[in-house]
Amino acid sequence: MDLLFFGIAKDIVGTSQLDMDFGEDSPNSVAELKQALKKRYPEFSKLTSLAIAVNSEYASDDVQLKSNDEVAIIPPVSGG
Amino acid sequence: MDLLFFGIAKDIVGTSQLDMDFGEDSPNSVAELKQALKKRYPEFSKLTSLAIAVNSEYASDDVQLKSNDEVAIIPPVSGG
Amino acid sequence: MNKIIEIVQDLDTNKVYQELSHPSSGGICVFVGSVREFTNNEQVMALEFETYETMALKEMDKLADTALEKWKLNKVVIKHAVGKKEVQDAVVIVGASSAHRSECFEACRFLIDTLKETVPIWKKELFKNKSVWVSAHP
Amino acid sequence: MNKIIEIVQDLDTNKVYQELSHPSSGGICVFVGSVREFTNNEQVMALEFETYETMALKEMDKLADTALEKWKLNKVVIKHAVGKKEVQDAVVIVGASSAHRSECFEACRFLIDTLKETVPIWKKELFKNKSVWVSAHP
Repeated sequence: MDLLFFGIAKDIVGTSQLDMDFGEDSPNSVAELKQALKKRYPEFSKLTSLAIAVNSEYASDDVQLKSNDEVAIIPPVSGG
Repeated sequence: MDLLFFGIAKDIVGTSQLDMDFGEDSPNSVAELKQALKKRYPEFSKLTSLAIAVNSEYASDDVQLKSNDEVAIIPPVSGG
Repeated sequence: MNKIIEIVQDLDTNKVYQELSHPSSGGICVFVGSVREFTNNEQVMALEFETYETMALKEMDKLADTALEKWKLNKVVIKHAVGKKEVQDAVVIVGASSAHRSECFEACRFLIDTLKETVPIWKKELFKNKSVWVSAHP
Repeated sequence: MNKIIEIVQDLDTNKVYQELSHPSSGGICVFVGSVREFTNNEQVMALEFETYETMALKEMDKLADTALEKWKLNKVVIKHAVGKKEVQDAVVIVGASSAHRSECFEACRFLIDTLKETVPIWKKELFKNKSVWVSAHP
Protein backbone atom coordinates (compact mmCIF):
# COMPACT_ATOMS: atom_id res chain seq x y z
CA MET A 1 0.00 0.00 0.00
CA ASP A 2 1.43 3.32 -1.17
CA LEU A 3 1.44 5.92 1.61
CA LEU A 4 2.47 9.59 1.94
CA PHE A 5 3.91 10.88 5.22
CA PHE A 6 4.18 14.48 6.42
CA GLY A 7 5.60 16.36 9.39
CA ILE A 8 6.40 14.17 12.36
CA ALA A 9 4.91 11.14 10.55
CA LYS A 10 7.71 11.42 8.03
CA ASP A 11 10.25 11.45 10.88
CA ILE A 12 8.64 8.40 12.53
CA VAL A 13 8.67 6.33 9.35
CA GLY A 14 11.90 7.83 8.00
CA THR A 15 10.58 8.67 4.54
CA SER A 16 7.92 10.79 2.86
CA GLN A 17 6.60 8.03 0.61
CA LEU A 18 6.54 4.29 1.17
CA ASP A 19 4.93 1.27 -0.44
CA MET A 20 4.20 -0.45 2.86
CA ASP A 21 3.65 -4.20 2.91
CA PHE A 22 1.29 -5.13 5.77
CA GLY A 23 1.28 -8.83 4.80
CA GLU A 24 -1.86 -10.60 6.00
CA ASP A 25 -2.86 -7.54 8.09
CA SER A 26 -3.41 -5.43 4.95
CA PRO A 27 -5.93 -2.76 6.03
CA ASN A 28 -9.23 -2.36 4.16
CA SER A 29 -10.50 0.77 5.92
CA VAL A 30 -9.11 3.98 7.39
CA ALA A 31 -9.67 2.59 10.90
CA GLU A 32 -7.69 -0.55 10.06
CA LEU A 33 -4.90 1.48 8.51
CA LYS A 34 -4.55 3.61 11.64
CA GLN A 35 -4.43 0.48 13.77
CA ALA A 36 -1.86 -1.19 11.52
CA LEU A 37 0.36 1.92 11.58
CA LYS A 38 0.19 2.20 15.37
CA LYS A 39 1.05 -1.48 15.68
CA ARG A 40 4.11 -1.20 13.45
CA TYR A 41 5.21 2.27 14.71
CA PRO A 42 4.23 2.72 18.38
CA GLU A 43 5.25 6.40 18.10
CA PHE A 44 1.98 7.08 16.24
CA SER A 45 0.05 6.26 19.42
CA LYS A 46 1.80 9.09 21.24
CA LEU A 47 0.64 11.83 18.86
CA THR A 48 -2.08 14.32 19.81
CA SER A 49 -4.14 13.04 16.90
CA LEU A 50 -3.77 11.01 13.73
CA ALA A 51 -5.83 11.56 10.59
CA ILE A 52 -5.85 9.92 7.20
CA ALA A 53 -6.51 11.67 3.92
CA VAL A 54 -7.79 9.69 0.95
CA ASN A 55 -7.35 11.42 -2.41
CA SER A 56 -6.44 14.63 -0.57
CA GLU A 57 -9.62 14.77 1.55
CA TYR A 58 -9.93 13.98 5.25
CA ALA A 59 -11.38 10.46 5.50
CA SER A 60 -13.42 9.15 8.41
CA ASP A 61 -12.65 5.77 10.00
CA ASP A 62 -15.25 3.87 7.97
CA VAL A 63 -13.93 4.89 4.55
CA GLN A 64 -12.82 1.86 2.52
CA LEU A 65 -9.42 1.98 0.85
CA LYS A 66 -9.06 1.15 -2.82
CA SER A 67 -5.77 0.13 -4.44
CA ASN A 68 -5.40 3.27 -6.55
CA ASP A 69 -6.28 5.75 -3.78
CA GLU A 70 -3.73 8.39 -2.78
CA VAL A 71 -3.47 7.79 0.96
CA ALA A 72 -1.70 10.28 3.24
CA ILE A 73 -0.89 10.15 6.94
CA ILE A 74 -1.81 13.47 8.60
CA PRO A 75 -0.30 14.13 12.03
CA PRO A 76 -1.58 17.17 14.05
CA VAL A 77 -1.51 20.18 11.72
CA SER A 78 0.24 23.37 12.89
CA GLY A 79 0.04 25.95 10.14
CA GLY A 80 -0.37 29.67 10.70
CA MET B 1 -14.77 85.31 21.66
CA ASP B 2 -12.55 83.56 19.12
CA LEU B 3 -14.08 80.31 17.87
CA LEU B 4 -13.07 77.53 15.46
CA PHE B 5 -15.71 75.71 13.41
CA PHE B 6 -15.43 72.36 11.65
CA GLY B 7 -17.53 70.15 9.39
CA ILE B 8 -21.18 71.12 9.31
CA ALA B 9 -20.58 73.76 12.00
CA LYS B 10 -18.43 75.62 9.52
CA ASP B 11 -21.27 75.47 6.96
CA ILE B 12 -23.81 76.73 9.52
CA VAL B 13 -21.72 79.71 10.54
CA GLY B 14 -20.20 80.25 7.09
CA THR B 15 -16.58 80.43 8.22
CA SER B 16 -13.95 78.29 9.94
CA GLN B 17 -12.86 80.96 12.40
CA LEU B 18 -14.81 83.83 13.89
CA ASP B 19 -14.37 86.35 16.67
CA MET B 20 -17.97 86.19 17.78
CA ASP B 21 -19.44 89.08 19.76
CA PHE B 22 -22.18 87.80 22.08
CA GLY B 23 -22.73 91.24 23.62
CA GLU B 24 -24.26 91.01 27.10
CA ASP B 25 -24.86 87.24 26.67
CA SER B 26 -21.10 86.54 26.56
CA PRO B 27 -20.81 82.91 27.74
CA ASN B 28 -18.63 82.04 30.72
CA SER B 29 -18.88 78.25 30.52
CA VAL B 30 -19.12 75.54 27.88
CA ALA B 31 -22.83 75.09 28.68
CA GLU B 32 -23.47 78.80 28.18
CA LEU B 33 -21.52 78.81 24.91
CA LYS B 34 -23.60 75.93 23.53
CA GLN B 35 -26.77 77.75 24.50
CA ALA B 36 -25.62 81.03 22.97
CA LEU B 37 -24.68 79.30 19.71
CA LYS B 38 -28.02 77.48 19.48
CA LYS B 39 -29.83 80.76 20.12
CA ARG B 40 -27.95 82.60 17.37
CA TYR B 41 -27.86 79.66 14.89
CA PRO B 42 -30.95 77.44 15.37
CA GLU B 43 -29.37 74.88 13.01
CA PHE B 44 -27.09 73.79 15.87
CA SER B 45 -30.13 72.46 17.74
CA LYS B 46 -30.87 70.07 14.89
CA LEU B 47 -27.51 68.28 15.05
CA THR B 48 -27.15 64.76 16.48
CA SER B 49 -24.78 66.18 19.09
CA LEU B 50 -22.70 69.27 19.77
CA ALA B 51 -19.42 69.22 21.67
CA ILE B 52 -16.96 71.93 22.59
CA ALA B 53 -13.19 71.51 22.73
CA VAL B 54 -11.12 73.84 24.88
CA ASN B 55 -7.42 73.90 24.04
CA SER B 56 -7.93 70.85 21.82
CA GLU B 57 -9.52 68.66 24.52
CA TYR B 58 -13.19 67.73 24.86
CA ALA B 59 -14.65 70.00 27.54
CA SER B 60 -17.64 69.16 29.73
CA ASP B 61 -20.48 71.63 30.24
CA ASP B 62 -19.13 72.99 33.51
CA VAL B 63 -15.71 74.02 32.15
CA GLN B 64 -15.15 77.80 32.48
CA LEU B 65 -13.88 79.65 29.42
CA LYS B 66 -10.87 81.96 29.68
CA SER B 67 -10.11 84.70 27.20
CA ASN B 68 -6.97 83.08 25.76
CA ASP B 69 -8.46 79.58 25.39
CA GLU B 70 -8.61 77.98 21.94
CA VAL B 71 -12.30 77.10 21.68
CA ALA B 72 -13.59 74.82 18.92
CA ILE B 73 -17.11 73.77 17.96
CA ILE B 74 -17.23 70.01 17.38
CA PRO B 75 -20.26 68.67 15.49
CA PRO B 76 -20.80 64.86 15.34
CA VAL B 77 -17.51 63.28 14.23
CA SER B 78 -17.52 60.85 11.31
CA GLY B 79 -13.96 59.73 10.66
CA GLY B 80 -12.98 56.27 9.51
CA MET C 1 8.57 53.74 19.36
CA ASN C 2 5.62 51.45 19.97
CA LYS C 3 2.98 53.72 18.37
CA ILE C 4 2.75 55.48 15.03
CA ILE C 5 0.11 58.23 14.78
CA GLU C 6 -0.38 60.17 11.56
CA ILE C 7 -2.78 62.38 9.66
CA VAL C 8 -1.73 62.45 6.03
CA GLN C 9 -2.97 63.43 2.60
CA ASP C 10 -2.53 59.94 1.14
CA LEU C 11 -2.26 56.65 2.99
CA ASP C 12 0.39 54.12 2.01
CA THR C 13 -1.01 50.70 2.86
CA ASN C 14 2.26 48.99 1.89
CA LYS C 15 4.24 50.33 4.82
CA VAL C 16 1.93 49.11 7.57
CA TYR C 17 3.16 45.51 7.83
CA GLN C 18 6.74 46.68 8.29
CA GLU C 19 5.65 49.26 10.83
CA LEU C 20 3.78 46.67 12.92
CA SER C 21 6.34 43.88 12.56
CA HIS C 22 8.20 43.05 15.78
CA PRO C 23 10.39 40.12 16.85
CA SER C 24 8.02 39.39 19.78
CA SER C 25 4.88 39.52 17.62
CA GLY C 26 3.35 36.36 16.21
CA GLY C 27 0.21 38.18 15.09
CA ILE C 28 -0.51 41.41 13.25
CA CYS C 29 -4.06 42.62 12.65
CA VAL C 30 -4.78 45.53 10.33
CA PHE C 31 -8.04 47.23 9.43
CA VAL C 32 -8.24 49.50 6.39
CA GLY C 33 -11.32 51.64 5.81
CA SER C 34 -11.90 52.56 2.18
CA VAL C 35 -14.39 54.56 0.12
CA ARG C 36 -17.45 52.57 -0.93
CA GLU C 37 -19.19 53.30 -4.20
CA PHE C 38 -22.72 53.19 -2.81
CA THR C 39 -24.39 54.45 0.39
CA ASN C 40 -28.03 53.39 0.71
CA ASN C 41 -28.09 52.71 -3.04
CA GLU C 42 -26.89 56.21 -3.87
CA GLN C 43 -23.69 56.48 -5.86
CA VAL C 44 -20.88 58.25 -4.02
CA MET C 45 -18.64 60.38 -6.26
CA ALA C 46 -16.06 61.03 -3.54
CA LEU C 47 -15.61 61.62 0.17
CA GLU C 48 -14.11 64.77 1.58
CA PHE C 49 -12.37 64.56 4.97
CA GLU C 50 -11.67 67.49 7.23
CA THR C 51 -9.98 67.47 10.63
CA TYR C 52 -9.10 69.58 13.64
CA GLU C 53 -5.55 68.32 13.37
CA THR C 54 -3.96 69.21 16.71
CA MET C 55 -6.91 67.74 18.59
CA ALA C 56 -7.26 64.72 16.29
CA LEU C 57 -3.61 63.78 16.81
CA LYS C 58 -4.06 64.11 20.59
CA GLU C 59 -7.17 61.91 20.53
CA MET C 60 -5.46 59.32 18.31
CA ASP C 61 -2.52 59.29 20.70
CA LYS C 62 -4.84 58.73 23.71
CA LEU C 63 -6.54 55.95 21.77
CA ALA C 64 -3.22 54.21 21.13
CA ASP C 65 -2.28 54.56 24.81
CA THR C 66 -5.60 53.10 25.92
CA ALA C 67 -5.09 50.09 23.62
CA LEU C 68 -1.51 49.65 24.88
CA GLU C 69 -2.85 49.62 28.46
CA LYS C 70 -5.77 47.27 27.77
CA TRP C 71 -3.84 44.65 25.78
CA LYS C 72 -0.27 43.39 25.67
CA LEU C 73 0.76 44.92 22.34
CA ASN C 74 4.16 45.45 20.76
CA LYS C 75 3.12 48.03 18.18
CA VAL C 76 0.12 50.20 17.35
CA VAL C 77 -0.53 52.17 14.16
CA ILE C 78 -3.31 54.73 13.66
CA LYS C 79 -3.36 56.75 10.42
CA HIS C 80 -6.09 58.81 8.85
CA ALA C 81 -6.24 60.52 5.48
CA VAL C 82 -7.73 63.96 4.85
CA GLY C 83 -8.85 65.74 1.69
CA LYS C 84 -10.82 64.32 -1.21
CA LYS C 85 -10.89 60.54 -1.58
CA GLU C 86 -12.27 58.53 -4.46
CA VAL C 87 -13.88 55.09 -4.52
CA GLN C 88 -11.49 52.35 -3.26
CA ASP C 89 -9.06 54.88 -1.77
CA ALA C 90 -7.91 54.05 1.76
CA VAL C 91 -9.10 56.59 4.31
CA VAL C 92 -8.02 55.02 7.60
CA ILE C 93 -5.55 52.37 8.73
CA VAL C 94 -5.43 50.98 12.25
CA GLY C 95 -3.40 48.02 13.36
CA ALA C 96 -1.74 46.26 16.25
CA SER C 97 0.78 43.49 16.72
CA SER C 98 1.06 41.13 19.67
CA ALA C 99 2.56 37.81 20.72
CA HIS C 100 -0.75 35.98 20.18
CA ARG C 101 -3.58 36.71 17.79
CA SER C 102 -6.48 37.39 20.17
CA GLU C 103 -4.91 40.57 21.49
CA CYS C 104 -4.20 42.13 18.11
CA PHE C 105 -7.69 41.30 16.78
CA GLU C 106 -9.41 42.79 19.83
CA ALA C 107 -7.17 45.86 19.89
CA CYS C 108 -7.62 46.49 16.15
CA ARG C 109 -11.41 46.36 16.48
CA PHE C 110 -11.28 48.66 19.50
CA LEU C 111 -9.07 51.15 17.64
CA ILE C 112 -11.41 51.59 14.68
CA ASP C 113 -14.61 51.56 16.78
CA THR C 114 -13.29 54.18 19.18
CA LEU C 115 -11.63 56.31 16.50
CA LYS C 116 -15.03 56.69 14.85
CA GLU C 117 -16.52 57.91 18.13
CA THR C 118 -13.88 60.26 19.48
CA VAL C 119 -11.43 61.57 16.88
CA PRO C 120 -12.42 64.98 15.45
CA ILE C 121 -12.53 64.12 11.75
CA TRP C 122 -15.51 64.87 9.57
CA LYS C 123 -16.60 63.16 6.39
CA LYS C 124 -18.72 64.69 3.67
CA GLU C 125 -20.30 62.38 1.11
CA LEU C 126 -20.36 63.91 -2.36
CA PHE C 127 -23.24 62.58 -4.44
CA LYS C 128 -24.16 63.65 -7.96
CA ASN C 129 -26.57 66.40 -6.93
CA LYS C 130 -25.87 66.98 -3.24
CA SER C 131 -23.36 66.59 -0.45
CA VAL C 132 -23.98 65.37 3.11
CA TRP C 133 -21.96 65.64 6.33
CA VAL C 134 -22.14 62.07 7.63
CA SER C 135 -23.84 61.56 11.03
CA ALA C 136 -24.51 65.30 11.45
CA HIS C 137 -28.26 64.87 11.72
CA PRO C 138 -30.27 62.16 13.48
CA MET D 1 -12.42 36.23 -8.75
CA ASN D 2 -13.58 36.76 -5.20
CA LYS D 3 -10.98 34.48 -3.57
CA ILE D 4 -7.21 34.24 -3.80
CA ILE D 5 -5.66 31.04 -2.45
CA GLU D 6 -1.91 30.50 -2.53
CA ILE D 7 0.92 28.48 -1.07
CA VAL D 8 4.18 30.26 -1.81
CA GLN D 9 7.81 30.31 -0.81
CA ASP D 10 7.75 33.96 0.26
CA LEU D 11 4.75 36.08 1.18
CA ASP D 12 4.42 39.59 -0.19
CA THR D 13 2.45 41.56 2.40
CA ASN D 14 2.36 44.64 0.15
CA LYS D 15 -0.02 43.14 -2.41
CA VAL D 16 -2.77 42.16 -0.02
CA TYR D 17 -4.53 45.53 0.27
CA GLN D 18 -4.84 45.80 -3.50
CA GLU D 19 -6.07 42.22 -3.71
CA LEU D 20 -8.80 42.82 -1.13
CA SER D 21 -9.81 46.27 -2.34
CA HIS D 22 -13.25 46.42 -3.95
CA PRO D 23 -15.60 49.29 -4.88
CA SER D 24 -18.32 47.83 -2.64
CA SER D 25 -16.00 47.35 0.34
CA GLY D 26 -15.78 49.94 3.09
CA GLY D 27 -13.74 47.65 5.33
CA ILE D 28 -10.74 45.40 4.86
CA CYS D 29 -9.37 43.25 7.67
CA VAL D 30 -6.05 41.46 7.35
CA PHE D 31 -4.24 39.13 9.73
CA VAL D 32 -0.57 38.36 9.24
CA GLY D 33 1.10 35.62 11.25
CA SER D 34 4.83 36.04 11.68
CA VAL D 35 7.74 34.24 13.32
CA ARG D 36 8.22 35.11 16.99
CA GLU D 37 11.66 35.13 18.52
CA PHE D 38 10.69 33.29 21.70
CA THR D 39 8.43 30.33 22.50
CA ASN D 40 8.06 29.68 26.22
CA ASN D 41 11.24 31.68 26.83
CA GLU D 42 13.25 29.56 24.42
CA GLN D 43 14.87 31.37 21.52
CA VAL D 44 13.60 30.26 18.11
CA MET D 45 16.26 30.25 15.37
CA ALA D 46 13.76 29.63 12.56
CA LEU D 47 10.55 27.85 11.65
CA GLU D 48 10.35 25.25 8.93
CA PHE D 49 6.99 24.78 7.18
CA GLU D 50 5.99 21.72 5.21
CA THR D 51 2.71 21.06 3.42
CA TYR D 52 0.69 18.45 1.57
CA GLU D 53 0.10 20.97 -1.15
CA THR D 54 -2.77 19.54 -3.20
CA MET D 55 -4.79 18.87 -0.05
CA ALA D 56 -3.82 22.16 1.63
CA LEU D 57 -5.02 24.16 -1.39
CA LYS D 58 -8.31 22.23 -1.37
CA GLU D 59 -8.80 22.88 2.36
CA MET D 60 -7.95 26.57 1.96
CA ASP D 61 -10.44 26.78 -0.89
CA LYS D 62 -13.17 25.18 1.24
CA LEU D 63 -12.32 27.58 4.04
CA ALA D 64 -12.74 30.58 1.72
CA ASP D 65 -16.06 29.21 0.46
CA THR D 66 -17.32 28.69 4.01
CA ALA D 67 -16.44 32.30 4.88
CA LEU D 68 -18.11 33.57 1.69
CA GLU D 69 -21.26 31.66 2.66
CA LYS D 70 -21.26 32.74 6.32
CA TRP D 71 -20.64 36.46 5.73
CA LYS D 72 -21.38 38.94 2.97
CA LEU D 73 -17.82 39.40 1.67
CA ASN D 74 -16.51 40.89 -1.54
CA LYS D 75 -13.04 39.35 -1.43
CA VAL D 76 -11.14 36.72 0.54
CA VAL D 77 -7.39 36.07 0.57
CA ILE D 78 -5.67 33.05 2.14
CA LYS D 79 -1.92 32.63 1.63
CA HIS D 80 0.60 30.48 3.44
CA ALA D 81 4.36 30.32 3.13
CA VAL D 82 6.43 27.13 3.17
CA GLY D 83 10.11 26.46 3.72
CA LYS D 84 12.42 28.00 6.29
CA LYS D 85 11.28 31.28 7.86
CA GLU D 86 13.29 33.55 10.14
CA VAL D 87 12.15 35.82 12.99
CA GLN D 88 9.71 38.53 11.77
CA ASP D 89 9.08 36.78 8.45
CA ALA D 90 5.42 36.54 7.46
CA VAL D 91 4.18 32.95 7.39
CA VAL D 92 0.45 33.37 6.78
CA ILE D 93 -1.85 36.10 5.48
CA VAL D 94 -5.63 35.91 5.66
CA GLY D 95 -7.99 38.74 4.89
CA ALA D 96 -11.49 39.70 3.85
CA SER D 97 -13.24 42.80 2.61
CA SER D 98 -16.88 43.71 3.07
CA ALA D 99 -19.29 46.64 2.93
CA HIS D 100 -19.19 47.10 6.72
CA ARG D 101 -16.45 46.34 9.19
CA SER D 102 -18.07 43.69 11.41
CA GLU D 103 -18.22 41.13 8.61
CA CYS D 104 -14.56 41.45 7.59
CA PHE D 105 -13.34 41.29 11.21
CA GLU D 106 -15.39 38.19 11.99
CA ALA D 107 -14.46 36.49 8.73
CA CYS D 108 -10.75 37.26 9.16
CA ARG D 109 -10.73 35.76 12.66
CA PHE D 110 -12.63 32.70 11.42
CA LEU D 111 -10.16 32.23 8.54
CA ILE D 112 -7.05 32.12 10.73
CA ASP D 113 -8.67 30.06 13.53
CA THR D 114 -9.98 27.45 11.10
CA LEU D 115 -6.86 27.39 8.94
CA LYS D 116 -4.88 26.39 12.02
CA GLU D 117 -7.27 23.50 12.66
CA THR D 118 -7.83 22.04 9.22
CA VAL D 119 -5.18 22.94 6.65
CA PRO D 120 -2.43 20.28 6.32
CA ILE D 121 0.61 22.41 7.01
CA TRP D 122 3.21 21.48 9.61
CA LYS D 123 5.54 23.73 11.50
CA LYS D 124 8.84 22.70 13.04
CA GLU D 125 10.44 25.03 15.57
CA LEU D 126 14.22 25.10 15.29
CA PHE D 127 15.91 25.91 18.59
CA LYS D 128 19.63 26.06 19.25
CA ASN D 129 19.98 22.42 20.29
CA LYS D 130 16.76 20.75 19.16
CA SER D 131 13.79 20.95 16.83
CA VAL D 132 10.13 20.31 17.63
CA TRP D 133 7.08 19.63 15.43
CA VAL D 134 4.52 22.01 16.93
CA SER D 135 1.38 20.42 18.43
CA ALA D 136 2.51 16.89 17.53
CA HIS D 137 2.45 15.68 21.11
CA PRO D 138 -0.05 16.45 23.91
